[in-house]
Amino acid sequence: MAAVAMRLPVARKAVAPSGSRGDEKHLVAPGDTITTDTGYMRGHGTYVDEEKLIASVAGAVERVNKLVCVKALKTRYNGEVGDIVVGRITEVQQKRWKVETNSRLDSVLLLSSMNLPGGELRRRSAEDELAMRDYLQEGDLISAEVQSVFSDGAVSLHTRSLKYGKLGQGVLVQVSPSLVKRQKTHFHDLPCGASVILGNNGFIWIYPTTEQKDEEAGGFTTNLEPVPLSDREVISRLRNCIVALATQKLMLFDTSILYCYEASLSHQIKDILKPEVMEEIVLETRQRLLDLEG
Amino acid sequence: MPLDHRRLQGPDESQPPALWAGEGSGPRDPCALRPLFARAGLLSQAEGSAYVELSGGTKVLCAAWGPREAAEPGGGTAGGGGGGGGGRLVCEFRRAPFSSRGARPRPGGAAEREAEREAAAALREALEPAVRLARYPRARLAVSALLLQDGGSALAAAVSAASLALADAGVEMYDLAVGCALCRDPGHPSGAWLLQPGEAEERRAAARLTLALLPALNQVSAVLGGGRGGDPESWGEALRLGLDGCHRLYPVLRQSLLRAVKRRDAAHTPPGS
Amino acid sequence: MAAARRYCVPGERLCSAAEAAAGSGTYTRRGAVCAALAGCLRRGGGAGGVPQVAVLRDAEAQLLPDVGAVVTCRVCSINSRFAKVHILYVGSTPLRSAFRGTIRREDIRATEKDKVEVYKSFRPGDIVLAKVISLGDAQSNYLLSTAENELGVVVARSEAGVQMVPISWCEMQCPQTHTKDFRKVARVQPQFLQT
Amino acid sequence: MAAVCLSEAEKLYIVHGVQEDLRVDGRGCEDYRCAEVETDVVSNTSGSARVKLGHTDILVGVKAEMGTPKLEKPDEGYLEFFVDCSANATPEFEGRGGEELGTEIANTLYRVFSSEGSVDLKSLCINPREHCWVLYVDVLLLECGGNLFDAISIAVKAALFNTRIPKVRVLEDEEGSKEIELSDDPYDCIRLNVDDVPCIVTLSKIGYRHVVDATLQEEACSLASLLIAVTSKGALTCMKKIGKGSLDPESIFEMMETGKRVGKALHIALQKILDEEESLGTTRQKVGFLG
Amino acid sequence: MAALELLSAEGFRPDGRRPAELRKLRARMGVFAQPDGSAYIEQGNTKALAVVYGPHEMRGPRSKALPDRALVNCQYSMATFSTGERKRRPHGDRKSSEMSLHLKQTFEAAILTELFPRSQIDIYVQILQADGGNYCACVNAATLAVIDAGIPLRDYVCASSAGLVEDAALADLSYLEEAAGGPQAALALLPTSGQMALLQLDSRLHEDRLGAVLEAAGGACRAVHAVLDRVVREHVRELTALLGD
Repeated sequence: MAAVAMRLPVARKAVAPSGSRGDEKHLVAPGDTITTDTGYMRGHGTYVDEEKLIASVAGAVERVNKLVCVKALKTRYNGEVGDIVVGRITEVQQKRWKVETNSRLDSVLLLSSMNLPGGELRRRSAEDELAMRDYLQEGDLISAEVQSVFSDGAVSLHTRSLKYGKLGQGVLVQVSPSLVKRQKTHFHDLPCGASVILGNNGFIWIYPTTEQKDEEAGGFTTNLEPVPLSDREVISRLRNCIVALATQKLMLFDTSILYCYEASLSHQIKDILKPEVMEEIVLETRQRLLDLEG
Repeated sequence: MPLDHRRLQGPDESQPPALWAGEGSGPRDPCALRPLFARAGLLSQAEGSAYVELSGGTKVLCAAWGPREAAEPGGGTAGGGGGGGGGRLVCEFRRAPFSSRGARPRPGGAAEREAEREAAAALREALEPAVRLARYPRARLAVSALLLQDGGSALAAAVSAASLALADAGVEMYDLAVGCALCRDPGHPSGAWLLQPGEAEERRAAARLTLALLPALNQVSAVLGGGRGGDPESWGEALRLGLDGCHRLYPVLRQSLLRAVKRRDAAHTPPGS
Repeated sequence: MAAARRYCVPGERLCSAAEAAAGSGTYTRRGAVCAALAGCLRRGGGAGGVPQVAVLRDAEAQLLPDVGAVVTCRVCSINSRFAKVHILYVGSTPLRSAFRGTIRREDIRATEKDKVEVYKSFRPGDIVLAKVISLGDAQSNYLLSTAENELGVVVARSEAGVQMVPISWCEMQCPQTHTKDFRKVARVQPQFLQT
Repeated sequence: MAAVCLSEAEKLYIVHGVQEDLRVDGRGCEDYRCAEVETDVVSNTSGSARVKLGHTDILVGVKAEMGTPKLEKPDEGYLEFFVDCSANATPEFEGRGGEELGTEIANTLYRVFSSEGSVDLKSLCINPREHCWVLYVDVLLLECGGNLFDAISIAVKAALFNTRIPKVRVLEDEEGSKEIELSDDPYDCIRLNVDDVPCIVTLSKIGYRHVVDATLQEEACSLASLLIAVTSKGALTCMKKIGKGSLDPESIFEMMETGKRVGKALHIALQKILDEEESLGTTRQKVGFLG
Repeated sequence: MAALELLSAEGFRPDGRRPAELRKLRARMGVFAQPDGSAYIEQGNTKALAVVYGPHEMRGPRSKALPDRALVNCQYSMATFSTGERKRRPHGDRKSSEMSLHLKQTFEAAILTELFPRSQIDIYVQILQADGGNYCACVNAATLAVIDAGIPLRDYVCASSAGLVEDAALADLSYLEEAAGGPQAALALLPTSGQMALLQLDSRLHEDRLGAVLEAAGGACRAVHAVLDRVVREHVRELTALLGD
């Protein structure tokens, strides 16, 4: 019953990019001159030197009107107001928590930007300050929304809505933020029987779908009942599918995750992470997504 | 070439012949425990102290200090995991320069320091489960063990002595930790395990094992062994033998601790009250 | 004195948890009260008539400042936001080594918190009574508060080196030079006064 | 150690999962993650191997250098272990940050190999009391994803299997002075018999059960683990409790049994892959880090 | 023993290269999953790994944070088995501390650090096999790793060494050629703008010859740039194709 699988490493196959849409894009590397036309505005991933607009990261050039940006394939999370993020508390300070969100500086959650037990309109007292660790302590996970971005790039979060707050039992997967597709909603109850929060910062939270949505006490009580085995199987399968999608660099959104989940059903959960299975199911997902687009 | 007359012209490294002679000890009962002498609370400078001696030559002196402020705030949380957890237990293990005879690494040399550090880490792992560290948030407890004479089973004796010293210092603990050592005699036909080996037996042994037990909780807090000990069944047998040994040693340690407590009490209560 | 005192060592089972509540120096495990200290056993009536068992040692040597405890400390440095102190006593028990604590500006007094100024409340060297409000976190030390009438400076020396006399809840005077200094003065309760 | 910080609820989820024999990544309690093994990856060593176990990535190089035998064992060579927890694995290891863990692992390796017969040390002797081969086994930790001990022991075994030590001859002239001559033929070399080289199986106690090959997250949920070194024949050469917690005597016996069973499976899988690689011969396309 | 002939009469070097020819250069980006960026490079038999963590919050004392730009932190380390004779320590000796400092200076010149005030960027390089040009391999690997991490760079930083043998300037020295003890230079260049990020010259060299050596090193850097650029573009193209959308 003990299973030990060992293998020799296999060299990656070069992906044949023939005819793929990657060719249409204007790809640049650091130091490349994008344009010498001075009419453009400098965006992310570019800098100006001797009146030339030069790329500073490797990626595809994006032009919005006069603004030119280069989007790197993989970076830390760049906060934008309104983003949904999942983060982990790293530090409890006076009046605020420091939150790890894979940004270049730790994000902050002010005591005043969160719902405290007992309702929206409560004044934050000195007792609340001392009891901060009772609400959220180091290691706790939260879902939150980006409230503002400071000048140095640090992000300030808020959880002033019932859908945000402390996360309970479930599994976290970390992927590159660029793999998470921006959508109207990042909270999904998937029909396969579990829910996911696709944080814009690349933190993905998979958890059992709860019956009653609106919890009292602003989500500070965590359900400590064991999650039933059937739910665990779905969550583990979803987790491995998301890992597979991220390894094979396919954008993550509800449909791609669901398609991948369905493609994986013929395999055992633990086998999904084998390289050849990952490749197979992601390829199938890719194909179905293309068919969907028509 | 000028000769160095101040030094004896001999080989750089040498060992006394006794090392190679071996002792003519007859067969002994593998289950026999060497008589153990323990006394708690014998040093006045340390907050808690204990001395453990195994007949045959192992002598360990331990001192313990109660909660002190951790050196740097937050230093303990890095390894503590889970944020503002309990206190830290700092252990030290030293061999006196005269502790052993025969081939030993140069005193204070890198090899010796390394061995001491490993023993200190083993000591910490054996004691940590016994101490209620959660009761000492943001504080540091310290134990220092000094091996005066190594006559075998030194680490096991140090574990027992250190837990006595901590209890003597008034540190809150779940239980005492009792250490016991074993080794497997290659000469013996069935390769039986010997309890509390002496130094010579330890040196000859094919395999060695040190255990620590929390007797009241019936939890094993340290297992450290290596060598050609055979299949798991044989090691299992050693484990059983060793745990039994720990249980047999426990009353001795308990008595010595009680005696120390009474002595302390008597010293503080004025006579006739 | 009762007949034989019972002594115990850590780990010893004292009684079932149903019989008595676990007092100091004990812990409960699997429905039993066990000793956590090597010391003398004492049974006594606890709160609400439930008997309580505790293990006592001669000296309460191992006390740590706990939330709610009143501590005596010495101010070692001040700045505009807080005063740093060394905790010397917990209640009336001296600590074997000083623990560091912080009194933040907003915790100095109970009213008009925004008008408090640290240097008008404490000076380095003052002996202060304070209450522990939090064990602090990774960055800070024990957080202390003097926001009660009974808490604050009890002993302070003037620039002339003479012990000053309190003249109001916020001022002290030097008996020699008659200069007045601002302090957050404690109204010392008579029961705390020992020779 | 590169520890991860988890919330209480996450830990609870992992503990309950272990109870039900379904771990977060779908494995059962006795399943290893998929491991990749490749030998002969660093060409200026006597033997080398790279092992990837999940996100744990280990590179081992073995260098044979000439030395003097130890006094107690004049007719044997010896092994020296060194573990470099490099900053590649995690920034915490920068500077001297990885040293403590490195010495802990190296000490454990010494203990694991302390059993006579795990490696035929006599074959490393060139001439007694004077010259012997010293095998420097250098472990480089490149990425850390849990279960370091097991991965390192697999890599060490693979590297020792791959080790080729040049044959030497001792020439003695009339005056009795000896000269050592290295064989000219690079293919004329000694290989080590690794049949008795043990592998480490770490069993982490999570809740009431124990798991093998714990991930970093699972390690964060475990208070105590038992580390067992098992040879392919099922003999134990080392046993060690690690971690802050304590273990039930009964569970130790169970863990030893599991360790033996899993260890045997581990050895079979490893030997199979080493043989398979060797059968491909020199024509095998090396993957290394470029793959 | 006759001195080893570093340049034959026909103009070949011991390993069969022409004076200006580079060793075979192969590289790959994105070797590891956990760091923000990683890369591996082989220049002949010199093999190096580089990983980048960051930009992230300062580790250790916050007071070390720079208010206007990111702190670049480098560590150069050599695997104990990387050299012909086993090394005792992977890092911490004088030479590797010096290398770490050089790397830091090189990348402070190239990374647009002013975009990330108060944060820190860690660059760790590891020599797996040493066969000359260790510093250069590390710089090249680190450049790829920084690009992989998506950290803005002014330009690639490409490094190469050059030496002088009998009036002929040799590019990209191997260990054998370095050990011969002739004058040698290591140059880190931002190829597009032609700016030098670091130039180090060992041993005595007549000033008239400096030009030739620099030219050889510069030429080699540009050749390195061509290879690295190809690796980066390949990587970007592949990933963009995979990501689709």
